[in-house]
Amino acid sequence: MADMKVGAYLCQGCGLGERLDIKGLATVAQKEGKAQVVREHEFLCNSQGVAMIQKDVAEEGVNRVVIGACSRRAKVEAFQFPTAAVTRVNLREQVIWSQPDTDEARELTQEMAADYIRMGCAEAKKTAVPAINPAAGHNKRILVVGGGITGMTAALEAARGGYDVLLVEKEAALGGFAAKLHRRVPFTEPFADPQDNGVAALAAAVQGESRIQVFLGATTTRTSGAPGAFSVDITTESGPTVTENVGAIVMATGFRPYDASRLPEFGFGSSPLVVDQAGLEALASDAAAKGQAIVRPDGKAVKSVVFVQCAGQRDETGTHLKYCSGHCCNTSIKQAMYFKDQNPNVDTAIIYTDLRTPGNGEDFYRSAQRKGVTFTKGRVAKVETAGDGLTVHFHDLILNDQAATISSVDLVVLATGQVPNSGVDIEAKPAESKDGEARVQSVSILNLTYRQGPDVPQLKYGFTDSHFICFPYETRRTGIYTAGPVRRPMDIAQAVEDATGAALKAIQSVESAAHGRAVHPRAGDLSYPSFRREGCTQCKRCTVECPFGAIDEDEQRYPQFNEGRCRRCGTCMGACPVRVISFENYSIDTVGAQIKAVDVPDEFSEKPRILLLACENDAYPALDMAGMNRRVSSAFVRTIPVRCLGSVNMIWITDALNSGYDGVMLMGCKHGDDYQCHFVKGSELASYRMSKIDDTLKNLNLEVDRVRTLEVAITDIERVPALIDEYAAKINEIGMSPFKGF
Amino acid sequence: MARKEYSFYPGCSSERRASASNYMVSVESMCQKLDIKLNEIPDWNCCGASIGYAQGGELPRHVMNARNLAISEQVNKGQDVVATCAACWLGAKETKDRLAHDQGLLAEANEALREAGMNLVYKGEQEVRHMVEVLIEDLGYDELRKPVVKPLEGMKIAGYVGCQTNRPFGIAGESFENPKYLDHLIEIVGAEPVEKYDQKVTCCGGALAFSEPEKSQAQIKKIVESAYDYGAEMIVTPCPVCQMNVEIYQGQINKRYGTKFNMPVTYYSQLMTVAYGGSAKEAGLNGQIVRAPRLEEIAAKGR
Amino acid sequence: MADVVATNETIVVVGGGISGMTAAVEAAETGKDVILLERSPSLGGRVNQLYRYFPKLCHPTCGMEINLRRLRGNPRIRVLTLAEVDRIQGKAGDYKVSVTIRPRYVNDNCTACGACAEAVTREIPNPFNYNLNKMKAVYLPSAMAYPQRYCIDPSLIGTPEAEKAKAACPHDAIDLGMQEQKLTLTAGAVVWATGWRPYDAAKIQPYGYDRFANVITSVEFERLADPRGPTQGRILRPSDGKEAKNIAFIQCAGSRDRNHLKHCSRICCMASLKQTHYVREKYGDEGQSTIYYIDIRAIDRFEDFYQKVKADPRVRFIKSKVANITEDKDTGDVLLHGVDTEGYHRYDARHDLCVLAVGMEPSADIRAVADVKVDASGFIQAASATDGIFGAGCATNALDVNRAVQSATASTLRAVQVVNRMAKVEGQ
Amino acid sequence: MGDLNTSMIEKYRNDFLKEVEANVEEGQWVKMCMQCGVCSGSCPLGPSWEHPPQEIFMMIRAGRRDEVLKSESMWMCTSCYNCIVRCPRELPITHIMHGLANYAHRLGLAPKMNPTRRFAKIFWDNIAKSGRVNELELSMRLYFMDGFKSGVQKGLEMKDIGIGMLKTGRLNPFGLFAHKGCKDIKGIHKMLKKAYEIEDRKKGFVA
Repeated sequence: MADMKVGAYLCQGCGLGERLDIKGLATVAQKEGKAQVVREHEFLCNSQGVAMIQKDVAEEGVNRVVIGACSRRAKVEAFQFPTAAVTRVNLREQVIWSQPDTDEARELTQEMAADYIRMGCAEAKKTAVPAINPAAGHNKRILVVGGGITGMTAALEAARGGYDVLLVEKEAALGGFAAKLHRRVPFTEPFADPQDNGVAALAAAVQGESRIQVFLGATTTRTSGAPGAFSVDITTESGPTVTENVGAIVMATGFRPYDASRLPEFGFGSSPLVVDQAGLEALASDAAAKGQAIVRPDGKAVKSVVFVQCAGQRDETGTHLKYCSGHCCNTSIKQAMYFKDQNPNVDTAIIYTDLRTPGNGEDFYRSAQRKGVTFTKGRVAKVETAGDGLTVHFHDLILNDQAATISSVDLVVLATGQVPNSGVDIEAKPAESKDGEARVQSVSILNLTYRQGPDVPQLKYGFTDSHFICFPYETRRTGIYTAGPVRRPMDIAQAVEDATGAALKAIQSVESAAHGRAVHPRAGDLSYPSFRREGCTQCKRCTVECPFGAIDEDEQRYPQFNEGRCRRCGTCMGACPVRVISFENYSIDTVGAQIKAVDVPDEFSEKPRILLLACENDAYPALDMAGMNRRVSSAFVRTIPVRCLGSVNMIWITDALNSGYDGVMLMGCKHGDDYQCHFVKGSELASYRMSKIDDTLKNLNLEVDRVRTLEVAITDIERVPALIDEYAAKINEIGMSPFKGF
Repeated sequence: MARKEYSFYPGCSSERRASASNYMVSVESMCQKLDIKLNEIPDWNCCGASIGYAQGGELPRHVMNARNLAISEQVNKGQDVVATCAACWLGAKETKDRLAHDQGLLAEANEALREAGMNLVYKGEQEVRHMVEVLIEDLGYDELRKPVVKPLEGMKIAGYVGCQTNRPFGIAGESFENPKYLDHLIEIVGAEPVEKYDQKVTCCGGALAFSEPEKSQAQIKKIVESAYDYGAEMIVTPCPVCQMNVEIYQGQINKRYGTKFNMPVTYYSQLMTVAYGGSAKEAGLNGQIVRAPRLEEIAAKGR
Repeated sequence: MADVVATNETIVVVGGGISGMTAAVEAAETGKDVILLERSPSLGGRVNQLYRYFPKLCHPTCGMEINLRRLRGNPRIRVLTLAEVDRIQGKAGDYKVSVTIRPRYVNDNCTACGACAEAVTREIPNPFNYNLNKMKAVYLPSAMAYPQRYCIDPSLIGTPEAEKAKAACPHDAIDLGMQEQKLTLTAGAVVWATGWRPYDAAKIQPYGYDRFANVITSVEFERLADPRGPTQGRILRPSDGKEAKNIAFIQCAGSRDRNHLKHCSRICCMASLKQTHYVREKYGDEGQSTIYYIDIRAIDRFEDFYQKVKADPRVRFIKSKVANITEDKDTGDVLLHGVDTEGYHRYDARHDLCVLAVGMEPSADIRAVADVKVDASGFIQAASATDGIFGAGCATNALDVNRAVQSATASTLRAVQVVNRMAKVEGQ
Repeated sequence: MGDLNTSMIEKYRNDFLKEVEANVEEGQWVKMCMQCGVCSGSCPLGPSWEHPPQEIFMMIRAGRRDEVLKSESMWMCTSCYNCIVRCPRELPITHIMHGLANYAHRLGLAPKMNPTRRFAKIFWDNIAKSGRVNELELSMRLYFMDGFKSGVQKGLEMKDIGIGMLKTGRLNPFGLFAHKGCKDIKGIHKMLKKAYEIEDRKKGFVA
């Protein structure tokens, strides 16, 4: 690395010049910060200001740029210098805007600014422009697992984008579940009649696409590697196992219907006249093949059909599926139309509790009513064989008739739900197998060689959905995207959309991998973790705790980083007890140096120092916005943004306390079921680690209040400063740290 | 030559010495002032009213209206049919509507019409409109304002629209829940409308006035009471059924509920006639069972 | 804007809400050049005006921060605000997009220091809060606003106040002479993500939104619950500022109704279920929510959320489309009239406040600028193979945020396919 | 009429919905109801309905033929049209209620003593006779429909109103014999006769 040259640039705009003694800060940068170049500017973010810095970078060889101005969240476009590592010192939002504009306050405000300059310079000296990951994978082929509507769509759309695709289907033919449908629910206007299931056309398009190579009767028996460099064994029944290299994977393994034999009360199993929706599709397809009307399994004509919605779904007792599968109302409507379109005199009744036909499904619902399908809001209690047919007993909720019945029914169709084919639940806790069949499944789909398990982690009920509302494709296995009903219950229309989106993410992943770039949420980040092998004690915390399963273990049981899978959260760095893991621009030292750089006054000064480690995604923006609202908070706090609370290493806390800080605050995102941590487990791990810190504090003879971990949200613009003041008051109450001046 | 000419369907209640004869009188005066010519449909018959359904059924009810419209098409060529009675307007409009959308029904209606002689054929050529539509749409509020010579200053009046002039067809551009045209008319004749009057479109239960008086009178009570609550001294309406019910049962309601109602209920046409300088007689004010003294005063002024 | 570079490998994204931002960053992170056009002065769209998301009850600004960071740091994305599309001509791989850019009267020098706003006194209705309160006529649209630049309302131009603002700016960032600009962009593909608007509640006359102060819409309720909102997050009713503890939620306000929107707007059930949480959050057991519904449409995993809310003793469910609302003129309370159809029970229910779960309709009619097929509700229909203009998010259907993002991501690939084809053509 | 009823029962083998669709004015709309209940809530006489419209639609689908046709409920309709303008499915509810009442009346199932049914009959007979309403005759027949005694009593109750109407020239004292009605009353009678024939044929009320 070329020798380091730090340039510190201090802005006088936005009132900084009036509120602070910039000259004084310049001296701090020079004397204490050891910045070789120090310049002031009345308006740093304008073109002249930026040009000034560019000139230094180009001509003076400045390769560490310290910007003493506004928040790292402001003027981002202006302060980009590709060849230099940039450190932003937030003198505006979190100094002058969060301190009172009074003469009394001037001194403390200046001290605050000076500390931040010291911290900035210290960080700059420890950081570097990340070099591109040498292990970046360049394979751009995309593997699609599953040849149903979702898989075929993903394959076709990726191919049309110009990418080669391998499509693996376990059955002997493409089509998946949809191929078994007689017709499908319409998804174009007028949303009035069942449509062709579309599988044949799609399969033909797939087979006709030169960029797609199809493996039938095949499964993925081993998957290793990382985005841009996956290695996959594809095993074909009665065929050889081939090993293929791909850049990204779309998992589209679909669903299977919930096992209706778990519903004896509805007569499934005991009467052949009771079928599930799949069973009805089969009857309809046979009939169509024979060119006849749909008949009962015993061949007799059908005069009356009853559809039972939410059969084994939306179950509050915990016996069956708790969720709603979304498509079933429209599917039953479609199936009722099979009969009505053949013969309007067939009675078809749909018994529902909430009819769920969102969007234009409402047109489909109306169309069914127009065709004479009867809708009854009720709860089915029992289906009994009576004479030659069936009797359906239900509670009519509108007429409030507990003992309502429909008799001499020829067919009862149970709308059972979707159960995802998501492979092994690598996080299954033996205790909870409540949500019906969903969890009970053990055959792996991807057979990942990952340390953390062979399949993609599941979110709930066995679905591999993302937990994020804004980021539906975020799986916890980088470069592997799931789509279709395996991700979330969905109908064909949504599955097509979902497949197309997943294909884009897969393409994006191979493009990013090829450039050594991180994907969401630190998209574009070129840094990657490296570790000092000799220092490692093989404690495995990093391999176990990485939220993205990026770290495996090699033969000698050392951690093996797969940079391509890394999301750059630093959780491994936070976990490491021997501190051997670091990123070029984010490490134990970049933060540690800042902590040490702060000038800690002696215990008689009555000027405590509080370290605030704030999650850069939510807590830090909240602090900025509090500043924008000119919300004042304690001048004794020194804030350091961290990538994720999960990256906080215990050493930072102990260092701070040892060097005389009076308190340490950690602000991270909500964890638990509705966690908001962008790195899934970071804030949870942090709070777990911090729950252990009390002993450490006791060993140091310190009060437990010297460290406080808090959950905050980005909207806590009022609350965050309040929490700070509260804590400052608390520190004031318990008094200064005994460790000052050692 | 009048500036506007219409084929006129007065309806049973508007006949001489019938329950809405006073309405008729005021409409004639009003139209005269506005230079509107009404050509009565010769030998028109009852519209069957809504209540006709039970005995009359579907086709006979429509045929009754088809007859009036067919005669109009034959005699008053090229003119819109105008009705002053809500029920007549609705009955005729409903028939036009149904026959326009049901070719089968149209054929059946004409089959029956043939029996009525005068080689009547219903074609559906003419629009069916309410007098209020004519005033608002063909003349417009500005025109209606011009002839005002005696603004009804200081009068606070509740505009009661009721049902059938309002639903299901209503006046174009007006809401079913809060029509504003009566308030506009009240304001035009110089009085103050009760804009927040919350019984504007409450049903007076007219259909049950005879058969289940206690039910309809409960409705009427709400309508009159609210007018008092908002400080109105008069209720005005475009519908003869509403007018009659809301006016004539006040005595019985007072007996039933111990109220002291004595609220005049007039027609928009009466207000306009007076505001246009017409006499109490021309305005049919002598037809009020509950007299409207303030209106009579104003009408008497300067005579 | 002469410096806007666009080629037929550029993707133009119209609309800077969650769908448009998603399309822009996803395309850029796939290596494509993007121009993002937004009609208002800043990005974020409707989600930015929501207090929380269902079902996690997390905050939209949280994801917004991530998206903004992805966008700010990405040199492939060019953002144009106050920009509206007048016309799109051409064919897939070769479009000319004509755009009008309204003046902001503030240039890139702006550092958002706020000196200009302090200098002026005139106030205008605050659209960010659905005009429930006022703001300075010189304003930063919201705390999260990107671009982080102030904006001067045209009504201020030509007044002494405008001059005051200009004089107050230390950075020479105010240009009162700024003019409307026209420009034409070249594009290979267009992603149309103009989103939705709430159905005009005044049209639902039986509910008296235009007559009764205490009948409000679900989007307005979001602002009342939001600490950034006009009441700093206190749920106070408009008529008298009294705490609204007994709140009615009316579902299908405009949706599933042949007199209004014939489609189901999909999100409203979940939105109201979510909003009952706001009532509990603020008032605990003193709060009372009542949901009047036809069918509760809590699809797939959302069912959990419905079950949770159902378990709350302070939330009642009544299966009924409310017939009409009247106002108690003495108290300002609203009275809901109707019939609970589960077993026929009549009610005349008194509430402090009534929230109409208003439906979604497309916020812009694309047919005015391009030849694109829409359905009867005005939503853009799926593109054919030859098209290069792709609908995304709520411009294509009534969608929740999650599905809007899904749709935007899918449309991004469709656009990428077109520009990649062009790249090949160029290559040869 | 009873036999007409039984023949209908046979004809529609207990499929009441089909029967309604075939024989009741606008009956084909019944199946389109989505049970939102806005009609039931909108009726000004709501509380007087034993079974509100939306419930009646459900009862029809559930085949509760007698309960529906013998119900007093439809007879509560005041033709205010609130239900029609608010129905999200655009059902012509008012007309369906009228149609059901008329059908029940034709089958002889409608409650004999229901006052509105009797009023409606008297009213129609009154207009059918002369082509126009004869208000005096109409009211007289109404007063005396339960016999002379109660008629006199009702007459007395209504005395003030009657006098008021007379005084104000809104009631014709000689209406009983001097009421003119339509000139071509013969034509009207023939026309109505024909209309009945057609309707009865169409609805299978006559072989």
